Amino acid sequence: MTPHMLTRSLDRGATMFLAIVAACGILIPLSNLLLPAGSFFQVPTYLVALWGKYVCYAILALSIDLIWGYCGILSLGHGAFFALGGYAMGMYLMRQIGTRGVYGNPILPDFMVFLNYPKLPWYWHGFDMFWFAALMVLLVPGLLAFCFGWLAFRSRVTGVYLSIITQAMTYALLLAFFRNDFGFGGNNGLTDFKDILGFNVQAEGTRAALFMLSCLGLIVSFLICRAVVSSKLGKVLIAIRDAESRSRFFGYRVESYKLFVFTLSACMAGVAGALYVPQVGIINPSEFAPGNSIEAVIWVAVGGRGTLVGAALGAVVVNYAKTFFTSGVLAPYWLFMLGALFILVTLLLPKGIVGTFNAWRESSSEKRAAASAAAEGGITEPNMAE
Amino acid sequence: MNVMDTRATSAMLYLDGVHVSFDGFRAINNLSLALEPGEMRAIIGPNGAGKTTMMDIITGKTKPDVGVVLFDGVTDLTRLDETRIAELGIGRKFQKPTVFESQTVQDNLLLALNVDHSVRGTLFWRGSKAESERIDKVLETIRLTEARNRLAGSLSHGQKQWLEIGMLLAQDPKLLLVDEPVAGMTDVETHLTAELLKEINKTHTVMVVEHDMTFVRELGVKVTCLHEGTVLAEGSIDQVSSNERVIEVYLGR
Amino acid sequence: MLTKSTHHIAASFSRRGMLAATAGLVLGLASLTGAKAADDTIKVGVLHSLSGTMAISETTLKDTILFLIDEQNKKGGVLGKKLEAVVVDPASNWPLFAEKARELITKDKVAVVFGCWTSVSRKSVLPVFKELNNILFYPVQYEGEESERNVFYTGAAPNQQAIPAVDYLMKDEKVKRWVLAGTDYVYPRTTNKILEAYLKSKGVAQEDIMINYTPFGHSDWQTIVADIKKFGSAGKKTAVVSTINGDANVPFYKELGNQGIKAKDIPVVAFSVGEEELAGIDTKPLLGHLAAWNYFQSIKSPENEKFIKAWQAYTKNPKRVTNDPMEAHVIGFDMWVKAVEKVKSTDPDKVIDALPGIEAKNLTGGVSKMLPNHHITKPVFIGEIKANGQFDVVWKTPGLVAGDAWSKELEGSKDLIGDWVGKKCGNYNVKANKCLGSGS
Amino acid sequence: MFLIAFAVPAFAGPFEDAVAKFANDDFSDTDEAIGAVASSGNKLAFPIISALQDGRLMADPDSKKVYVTGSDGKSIDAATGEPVASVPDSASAVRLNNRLRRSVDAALGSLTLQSPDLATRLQAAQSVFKSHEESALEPVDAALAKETSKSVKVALGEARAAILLFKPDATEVEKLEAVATIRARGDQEALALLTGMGDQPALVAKAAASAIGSIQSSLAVWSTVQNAWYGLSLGSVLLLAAIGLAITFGVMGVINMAHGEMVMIGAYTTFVVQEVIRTRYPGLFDYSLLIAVPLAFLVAGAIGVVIERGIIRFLYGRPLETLLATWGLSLVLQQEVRTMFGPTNREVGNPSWMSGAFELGQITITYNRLWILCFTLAVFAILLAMLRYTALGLEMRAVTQNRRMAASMGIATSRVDALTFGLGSGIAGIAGVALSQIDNVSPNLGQSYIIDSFMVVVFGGVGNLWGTLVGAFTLGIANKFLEPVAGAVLGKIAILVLIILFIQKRPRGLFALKGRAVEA
Repeated sequence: MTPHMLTRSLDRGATMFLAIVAACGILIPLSNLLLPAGSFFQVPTYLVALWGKYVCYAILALSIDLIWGYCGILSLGHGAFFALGGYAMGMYLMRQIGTRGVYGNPILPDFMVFLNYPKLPWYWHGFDMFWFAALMVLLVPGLLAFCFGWLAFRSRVTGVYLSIITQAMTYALLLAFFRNDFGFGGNNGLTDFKDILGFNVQAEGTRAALFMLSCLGLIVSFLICRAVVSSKLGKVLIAIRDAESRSRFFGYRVESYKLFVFTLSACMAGVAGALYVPQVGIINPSEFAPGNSIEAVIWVAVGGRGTLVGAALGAVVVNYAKTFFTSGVLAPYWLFMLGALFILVTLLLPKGIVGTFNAWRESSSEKRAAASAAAEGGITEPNMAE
Repeated sequence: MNVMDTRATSAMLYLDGVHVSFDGFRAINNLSLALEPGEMRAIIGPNGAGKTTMMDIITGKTKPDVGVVLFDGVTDLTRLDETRIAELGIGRKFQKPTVFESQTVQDNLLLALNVDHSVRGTLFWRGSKAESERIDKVLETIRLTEARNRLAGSLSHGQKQWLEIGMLLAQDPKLLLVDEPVAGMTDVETHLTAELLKEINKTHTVMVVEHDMTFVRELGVKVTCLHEGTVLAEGSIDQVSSNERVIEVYLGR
Repeated sequence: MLTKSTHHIAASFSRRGMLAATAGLVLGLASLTGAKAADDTIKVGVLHSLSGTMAISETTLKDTILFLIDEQNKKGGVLGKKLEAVVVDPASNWPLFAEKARELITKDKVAVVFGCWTSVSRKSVLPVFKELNNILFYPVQYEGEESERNVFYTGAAPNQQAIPAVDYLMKDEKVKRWVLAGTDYVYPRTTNKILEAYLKSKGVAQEDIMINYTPFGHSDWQTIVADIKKFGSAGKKTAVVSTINGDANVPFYKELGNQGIKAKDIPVVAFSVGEEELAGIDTKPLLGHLAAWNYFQSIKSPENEKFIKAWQAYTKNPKRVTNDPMEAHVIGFDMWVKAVEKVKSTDPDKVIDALPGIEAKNLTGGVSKMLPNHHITKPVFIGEIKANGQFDVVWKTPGLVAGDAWSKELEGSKDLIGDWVGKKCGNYNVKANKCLGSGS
Repeated sequence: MFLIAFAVPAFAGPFEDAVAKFANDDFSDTDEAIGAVASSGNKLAFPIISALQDGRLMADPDSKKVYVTGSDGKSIDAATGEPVASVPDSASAVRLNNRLRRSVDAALGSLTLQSPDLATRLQAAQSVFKSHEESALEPVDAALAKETSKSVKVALGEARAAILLFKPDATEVEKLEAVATIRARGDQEALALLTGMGDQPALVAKAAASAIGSIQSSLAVWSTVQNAWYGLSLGSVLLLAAIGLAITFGVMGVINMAHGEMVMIGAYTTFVVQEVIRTRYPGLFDYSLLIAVPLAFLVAGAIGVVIERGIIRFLYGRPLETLLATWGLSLVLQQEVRTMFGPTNREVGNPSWMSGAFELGQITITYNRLWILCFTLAVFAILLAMLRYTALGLEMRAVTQNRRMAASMGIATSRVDALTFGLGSGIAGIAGVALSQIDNVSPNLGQSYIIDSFMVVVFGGVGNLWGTLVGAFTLGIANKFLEPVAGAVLGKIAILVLIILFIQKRPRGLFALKGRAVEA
């Protein structure tokens, strides 16, 4: 098997993936808006919202795969970055409600009125401006990840220890956001949004637009991840994943690499959260629950750790299964299925769906591989020659 | 900051009175030795003599409790971490061959090249003619040109040893620390490895840790025998192997 | 960076394949919508968690609705059609609640939804019900401060539970000093705010009120119980008003019992502890502690005895207990059926308009009425915990209490009323004579 | 017979009228009745009131007749004392509420001050102290005169003092003595009494104030002791939950996310055991836990072995995959229990020797916490001993230190793995038995402990049982000293943040192994 084949096959997958995402991003909203309701090809609004949610999860999965699949950092607290991004967006949406809240208070969100806050807490200022909120969506998760990573990686906290303290981080945030004194609406979180950039969040058009945006977000973050992993930095990341101290002895500052990719992935998670909130219409502390983060990791495992397409695919597959199993006669048993899925995948498909698929097609095309290998020469740098 | 004002010694590597102990157990005990620039030194000694720990100290993986470790006569290595030391030009080959198994042979070498190792540098890296030539040359030297596109993990044990040495060449350090390069090699491979090391020694200072006496003999260089973390004997292979204590603790009768 | 390979690929594999793939995907999506509402049945959505942390409370309510539908169908259904339950599991996951609500309404085309327990789940589905204009019956006592056109609140508002309980303690137990202990979420927060204001209006001094919040599922109560003990030893009669949430109650009461806090020294009156919760505790040490509800299983009334018998038969479990939120569902379900039969249609708009004014027998021998603010009238009972895990009613309101959507005690809401009949507004400010926000 | 009893007209006297009031089923009437009956001096007073206390006083609303049903099932007419054949069906037990229970206690107190049984006398004195009603003064003095037992004398003295404090016409001297007596008692109830007494003559007020001061300061000291104790007991719970993990995770390196569910299974085993005992052999109830412990160990242990054989052994060397698989497993186990036992809490009773509390100085120590602490330490000691001295323990350490070497020395490594994991799970099961005594037994039980357990193990240092011990108690005590200051929620957050920061300083926990072995 040659890297050339490898990247080729990956690239075909990648392009195919991008094409499909793009197509969905266009076709689904169009069919939802243009086709008459009830016609067979018309995608009802609730499915648009639903798939919009999946797409956001896919972005989250990508961000996790970037650090886990390529750098071996298993974060069990990535839900925290997702949620923080979501809260930043949620705060913007809350400020947009203005006088339409039940108490008609122009400044204070409803929960502040009935917990009689005298005035808006300082950290809520600025969120009435979209650009500011958008900035925070990237900044807050990024900053937290940077500080956390700077501490953890510099003091060489690795493997299980890192996973556990990331879990501690998200758990601490969970408790903090539960507190009503914290000023983020406590357990109820932020909800009952009215409009975003002047468009009604519940209007079909807005939903369609949000869905398109999410797809765009997925495409962009996918391209970013591709760019990172297929650069030399990507090779270094894999080197760190496979033999950390070896790469140290070659003079690579492992901690800076980890810090870079960890922060990048946190920002991506934040974006995912920001796209997620207006579509599901609520953000609350349960998003910080360690369980959620673990589940997200499992999407990646199911789809195929170390394959970007796999990560995204896994997110969609698992969540679709969840949607499917949690209604109708199967409802009482869906946890069995979900649990079983996790066990079986780790046991039988350690490479995940896509990973296994790649392995299969590679082995099947071993011969052609060898042939082209002979033809190959020089440093193989996929996608580098432009 | 960690560069001394005057050059304390002419030696490329200079250890003096080094002590290390892991919860009570004294791994290194008042160890002193010096490597002159361009020299190749073979280190022998029974298991637990502290050979690998010594390398850990030189490469900054382990910090000594007390003692001086000078590189190039000026730099105090005990204050630096692995990365910095590697950047200074000390390369290390592990006891158990450690290569990046899931990447191709040439990518392994690519990663080893001593070019810009910063995050930005690697992120915006572009391949260059010079680099690919260096890699081709190393591939020649370690006889892996054919296997350049194979995954390092799929190489044979001996090939991995060579690949790792090749990576050191690509890294092009001033000082090479080579830990048991011929462990598990066939006689032919062993012979070739010896040749390879001699070749390397023409341009680099080398420290080899090895059990295989025939190999050490073949290298034909100054030998240091460690025992219980301290130098037992030093000199030509013949002197050392005829030393009473050495025979007693290591070679056996 | 990808461009080269992209071109190369775009050339390499056929456009058709790609289109086919996506078309297939869209097709797959569309086919998801396949489920059509059968015309011979009326679908009723059941939106209660069957897994996760809330399953402990909500599963019973799911069974209740299934039981009620079963009974109704025995009577021939509604408008000559059989009722058909559509059960989904939002898995104690709040965003999933919204998703499932959407699914029930758009995909399964349900006529009404009975569901939710926590306030956050209600808040999460609220926009969905408004957008898709359907009906939600919410059966749990809650913090109030809400009156939505599409939601009918059959549980107690604060003035139907908290305030009468405090009145009882003041009058009968001569309580002078108060501990307001709750789990840190919106229901306890709001309730305690209301109570604090109420107590002060009754001349209770600030230093005689201690407020304490704990996280969900708090299990180590040693310190807090000791604090309560200390607070209680200031020479004034002290009582604890507990808004502690379900799961944390068992360790709390166990600690109370073990540290020997007897009801006759420091009584605890709880708003979230019913027969279901007590089923998990050895109640002997708790004898005499109180709970305030609108229904107790132990209440002697023909309706109640009939209901309990039928329920235990349905669940094939002679020990199966009943509780207040179940009664709320019983009332709500009955009211919905009556409203539907009144307007001869399940069209949400018609039913929503028909519901206010509808009366339904509650299980405690009274007749509850749906009010214009979408809350109902209920009696309030104070029950003492008995050794057998049941309650002994020691006090009840003379008549039925009308549920206030908006608390008179809170600064923000004292001038607000909900009136969906006259004003067509959920948060009408009587001072300013206008409907606030987007409430209408 | 009944007819006769009915025929005889109860001639109306104050006592009879009072008794009749019981039949009104009105709390305030009942209250008056209690007062009147207690002060009547009638020999029936005690039987009536004690009957009222334990719900044996039956009243017939129609005939307004009241009956005392003896514990032997025989009944008498409360007004006359005439035995009656049977109590009419229309009669029902006279109901009480908390206010009435207090009056009953007060009444019984003054009635039983001279009872032959010492414990009863002591209790009587206590309840008089609580109620300190003036009417009880003479009985107390009378009792004091006769009393021989020292402890009861003290109690009576305190009761007397309490009464005097609130007796308007008591002399200043009496009151000063009283204050002194109460001050000597020095507990929270004493404090309550002193702070509760209304306006007093200057001297008394002054004495009271200083008494209050001294009591408060001594209580303040005690409260730190109390915190320390709470910390220990919380620590023991954490330790108990974490010990099993210290084996599976610490020694084997298996991240077992289903650990919490093992604890839960232990708790449910206890529930089942108690159910069987309740239905079959009620006499054994106090031994239920002793029976449950080994069973829980076996059940959870067996399940552990199955898990290891069925799933984990395929995942050695892939800790993160193990994490995911066991997480899935935990979901399945939770839902399984939910379907088997239902989603609601299950009642697990405290055996008599585990309920209640005793006073140590001025702190309350609850028996269940105390026992759990002892139990935890015992489990820890046994575990340590077996790892050190038994063959299995030796093999375990061998396998975990150098699997290949162990195998080549003829140790059946796979068997050892299974047993080790079984041991860890079994201990988790035992933990479940103990936790069922303080927490609720529900399918979610495990979830609430899993994160804390991991924190403890990581904080203490993986692979070191002593680390787990120290870690658990450190966290427990830290938590309990933070809680009064920061509140429960902030306290927990603070602890988590501290752990995160601590891991930066000591990336391998408190007691990390050093040397090449670890770093390689």
